[in-house]
Amino acid sequence: MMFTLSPEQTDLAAVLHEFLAAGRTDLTALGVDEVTDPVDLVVLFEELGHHAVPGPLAESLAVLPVLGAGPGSVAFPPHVPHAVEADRYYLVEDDTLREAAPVASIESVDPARRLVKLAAGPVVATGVPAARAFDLGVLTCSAQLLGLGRAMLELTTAHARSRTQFGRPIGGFQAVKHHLANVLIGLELARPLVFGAAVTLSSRDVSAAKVAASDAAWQAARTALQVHGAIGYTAEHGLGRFLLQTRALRTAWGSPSMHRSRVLEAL
Amino acid sequence: MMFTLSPEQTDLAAVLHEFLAAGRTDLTALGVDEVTDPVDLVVLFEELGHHAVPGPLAESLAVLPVLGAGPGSVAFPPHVPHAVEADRYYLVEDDTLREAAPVASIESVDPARRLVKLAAGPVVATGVPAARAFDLGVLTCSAQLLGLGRAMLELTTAHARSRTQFGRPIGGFQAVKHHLANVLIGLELARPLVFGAAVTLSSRDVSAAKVAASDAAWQAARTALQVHGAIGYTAEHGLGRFLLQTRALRTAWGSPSMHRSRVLEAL
Amino acid sequence: MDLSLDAETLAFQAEVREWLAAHVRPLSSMDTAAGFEEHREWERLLASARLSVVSWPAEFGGREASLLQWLVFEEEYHAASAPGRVSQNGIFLLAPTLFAHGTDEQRDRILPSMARANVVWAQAWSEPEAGSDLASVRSTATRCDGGWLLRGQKTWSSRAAFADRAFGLFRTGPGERHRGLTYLLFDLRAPGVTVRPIAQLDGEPGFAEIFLDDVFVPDEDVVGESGDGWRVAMSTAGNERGLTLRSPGRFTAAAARLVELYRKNPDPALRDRVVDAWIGAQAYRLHTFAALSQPPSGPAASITKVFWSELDVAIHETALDLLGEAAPGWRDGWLFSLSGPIYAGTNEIQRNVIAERILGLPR
Amino acid sequence: MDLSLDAETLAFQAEVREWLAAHVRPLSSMDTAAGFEEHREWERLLASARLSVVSWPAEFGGREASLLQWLVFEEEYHAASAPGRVSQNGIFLLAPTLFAHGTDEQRDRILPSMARANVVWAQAWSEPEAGSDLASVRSTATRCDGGWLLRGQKTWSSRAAFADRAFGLFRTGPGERHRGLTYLLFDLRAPGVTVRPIAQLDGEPGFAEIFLDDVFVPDEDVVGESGDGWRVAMSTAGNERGLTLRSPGRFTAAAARLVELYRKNPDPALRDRVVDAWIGAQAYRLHTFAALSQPPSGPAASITKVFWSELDVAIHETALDLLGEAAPGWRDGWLFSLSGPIYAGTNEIQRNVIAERILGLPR
Repeated sequence: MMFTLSPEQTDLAAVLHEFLAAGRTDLTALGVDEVTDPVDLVVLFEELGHHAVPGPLAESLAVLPVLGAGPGSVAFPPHVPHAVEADRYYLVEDDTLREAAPVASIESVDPARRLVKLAAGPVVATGVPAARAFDLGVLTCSAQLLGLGRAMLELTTAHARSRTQFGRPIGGFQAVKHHLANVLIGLELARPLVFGAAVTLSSRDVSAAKVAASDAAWQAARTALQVHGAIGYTAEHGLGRFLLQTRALRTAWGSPSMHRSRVLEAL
Repeated sequence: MMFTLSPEQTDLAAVLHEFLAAGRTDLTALGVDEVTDPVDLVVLFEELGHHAVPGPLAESLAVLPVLGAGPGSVAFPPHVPHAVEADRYYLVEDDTLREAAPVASIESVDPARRLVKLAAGPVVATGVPAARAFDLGVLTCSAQLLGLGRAMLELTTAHARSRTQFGRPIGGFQAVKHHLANVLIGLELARPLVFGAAVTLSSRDVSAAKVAASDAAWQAARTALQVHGAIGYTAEHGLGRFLLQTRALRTAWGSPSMHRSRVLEAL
Repeated sequence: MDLSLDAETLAFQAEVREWLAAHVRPLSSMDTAAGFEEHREWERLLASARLSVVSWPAEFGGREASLLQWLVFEEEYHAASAPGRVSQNGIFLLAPTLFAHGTDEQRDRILPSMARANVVWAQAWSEPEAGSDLASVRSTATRCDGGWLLRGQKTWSSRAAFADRAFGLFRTGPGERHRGLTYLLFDLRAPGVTVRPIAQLDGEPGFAEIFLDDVFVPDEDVVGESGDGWRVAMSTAGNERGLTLRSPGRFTAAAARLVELYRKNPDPALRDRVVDAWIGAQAYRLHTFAALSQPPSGPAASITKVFWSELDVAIHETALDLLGEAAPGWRDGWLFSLSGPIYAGTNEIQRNVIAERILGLPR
Repeated sequence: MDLSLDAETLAFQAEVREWLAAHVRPLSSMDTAAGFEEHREWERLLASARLSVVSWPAEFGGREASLLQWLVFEEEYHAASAPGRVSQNGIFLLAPTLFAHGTDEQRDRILPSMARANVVWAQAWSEPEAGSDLASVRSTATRCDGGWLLRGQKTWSSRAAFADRAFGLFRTGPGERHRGLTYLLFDLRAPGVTVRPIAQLDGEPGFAEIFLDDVFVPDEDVVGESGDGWRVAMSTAGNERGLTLRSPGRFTAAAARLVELYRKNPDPALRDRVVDAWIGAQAYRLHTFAALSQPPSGPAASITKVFWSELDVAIHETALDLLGEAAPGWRDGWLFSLSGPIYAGTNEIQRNVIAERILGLPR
């Protein structure tokens, strides 16, 4: 029993953080496409979320590699009915992987994402590990949500320390303190579920992680907007990008309700 | 359109309040068994709740009179499977009213209430207005919850003004203020639903009132206990009586879940 | 107690319903230049049917409808999915202030053009350092010949990107905070005014910053006494928080749409949230009826502000959870709902007001 | 990362499981005189199998189990529905303080009798004017020949109605609030002590008031330095809030019972609350595993205190909503759960600690 990151994993997180904080986006330069261990993937995706990196990330870096395909984007009906916009598309039905063609574009709640309705194309492979691929999609999406939540908590804590109203920092008001304490509690308790799911990769644990990470990150988003006030509601402020991506990922790779079903079935 | 109490109804509430505040319990001396108008019943039951009067009140004063029976207690399977302890029991199945005999005693979460499992006895009447009687049970129970919630808010506001910690009244802490503000909001918005249901007596409106009054009163109870702290957790403090009766009435005359079903079916 | 509508109100309801059925059509977003003009035209069409300001006196373009009839109008309006009101800031925030504190000359000059949307008004309450803490405004109005000169910066001004005029508070006297403020009206196209639109989360400029550099305001555009602006403005703030800005019809219509959505996408785990949305809208509707019969005190508006803003978020969040990330027909309303707990006084401030001014807890 | 158990821990788990299966039987409430003695006997039986204080050194009755093994023990204990621990205040609050701040003499004298429940300890933290604000205790200890004389009143003392001894803070010096306090042990049957049991909501005396009238305490019963009591007590408070008092096993067992209850009384509208209870318990369990591998800082205990206390309420509320007002097998646990957000520092205080000491928000 050793439920903590290895020094190598801690280093990976630090390197990623520095890289993304510098505004770089050429992830392949870092060799992240070679990350396959589920715990390493969680470390990677938490940092991707922490910087609200857009794009079909779970799809390209976690799901398609397991299926022997990619990069690109992939749909898994019924729980992932549409793919995120990309250069190349795939479709998984039962244990069959097919190429797919975009037939229509669909708005997401996050304007930085676009969804694409697919038409099935030629079969690429049969007997693919579809269940494992799906669970990796759910897991990495959960890790992203965790990182998004942490970023919004950091943004909001900093804002609450510096923004003054009624002659003092708003972070001195007990209501603001308690809002932010609740966000921290949610994230702190979601985090071990996400890493635990990376260790077991059971559908029960992966779904539990997704439920908790979605709720904690969305609570972080709501609180962030409320504490920021009108400034957080503007397109030019950084918060919006995090908030909108969080809302999209909350129901991506299966809704909270579907994941709660999966947990209950497995108990 | 005149959605406010008449002067006579306001007077009735005041008289009841004075009577119950004086510790009197002989309700028949006040002639309350002659109250039949649903709005008047809501006025009466809100005051009964406001003083946490125990006993099979909805049963004796609202439900059985409509069925041409009582006083006593009554079960309405499946939503009211057991009767509250009384001297005399009835049972309603479909449109048939029967006498009933107690066969077992069952604990309630409220030690001041006891439930009784009944065995069906001889038929008293057929073709009784069972649906209306049930709805009156739900309605008056909702009104009681409203009164209980109001009483707990009053108790707690008074406590928060007088109890001092860290050198000032605890009601000066923003967390306590916001807890109590939320309680007031819940009760203020549940109240018109209860009176509205008395006017229409539709099953949709009665169920909506029960859901809102149950949630608002239980929120009042949880907040009351939290703000009182340990003193509220003692048997000798007045709060417990209100809190326990609220928890019992929350699921009496149909659970919140069952009432939400009824609302949805009626939409 | 009686919840039935009288014959006159029923007739009015029928008229409104019929008119809306014949005239409502979808418009572009009012936060675009073209959409703003479409909405102005819609206001004019409403005015032509004497439906733009039903509760006002006839001389200003209204039909002296009772508050009950106004509520009925709003229910019909939202049930018909009629367009958002581009004149909302003027009609629901400025007009009540003019009725209470304006002069006859001001009412005659301002209200008819507002009712016909010839002049569309923006609010100019907040400043960069005065958000929740409105009393800390720093913009000034300095006495000059025949009027005042405005200097300073306003922000989060709804509609200001395309509107014609604005109203706000300015510091005119020596006092601190609530003292020495004056309620003034000014032209958004006057010399010295610079309007910088601010894009919202949806990318559209729903509000703007206003920079004021010696902008002249004639004496006739002071509302109430100079120096008495805080008191004058607070009567408006009550309106914004309370009944007028968010009529129950808006939420009963949204809840009904949510129930419909649930029937098409049933998920038993979300059933309670759908039902609670409907119950909440109904509660707010009946609460408003009760307020008509027995007008509540000022701070009671804080109770409804918290309630409707959280109800609105709950309705839209539930819709998004039912639909997933592609939420056609709900996204704009959802984004707008998120601003409800913030604007018109954050819900944190409202809860303080409720606790201190209604429950009597210490400040 | 690795969540598997080593062979030694698996063997220990098997031993505990087997022993509990053979010995657990239901007891009367420990808040009755008879039930208290039954629970004392149960502690002795546990001690005879060296299971009453598994993590302690062997010389005091333990078996030097690792923290992981202690957690495994607790999981088995709760899964077996074994009796509540009447010695809990001593084992989980006083003992860690003695390990950190006591003398060898105190440990030798106090711990073995605690492990065998020959002496059952009550806590005596709160006073009528010192609840959440523990630093405002007024009870005093005055120097006398060979020791101290206690005067004052303690309240909400868990187990004090039937326990043997108690520990608490007393004012011994001139300082204000956190200064001048001393951590003292005293005999609940000593001359000058009056214990008045207080009935809880369930009617049973789960706690008591303690009146102290010149109660003699010898010098050997001062823990740590005199005047240093606040610091000494705070190490205990951390234990109470954090891991030791509420082991995850308690919640994983309760959540498992809730899932079972749901299967017998399925109501799809309550499904999410049932699943969330299970997820919450699992989160707390894994969070504790993470804490074993990388011990968290002091104020982090406030995070878990808020979490487990609200989880416990949620589990029991859901059970009551599933069962209705007759809730056999859940009522006592439900009532107890309601005290969780209050005792060991209210959740409001804990949230202040989290915001100020972890997030660095201003006081």
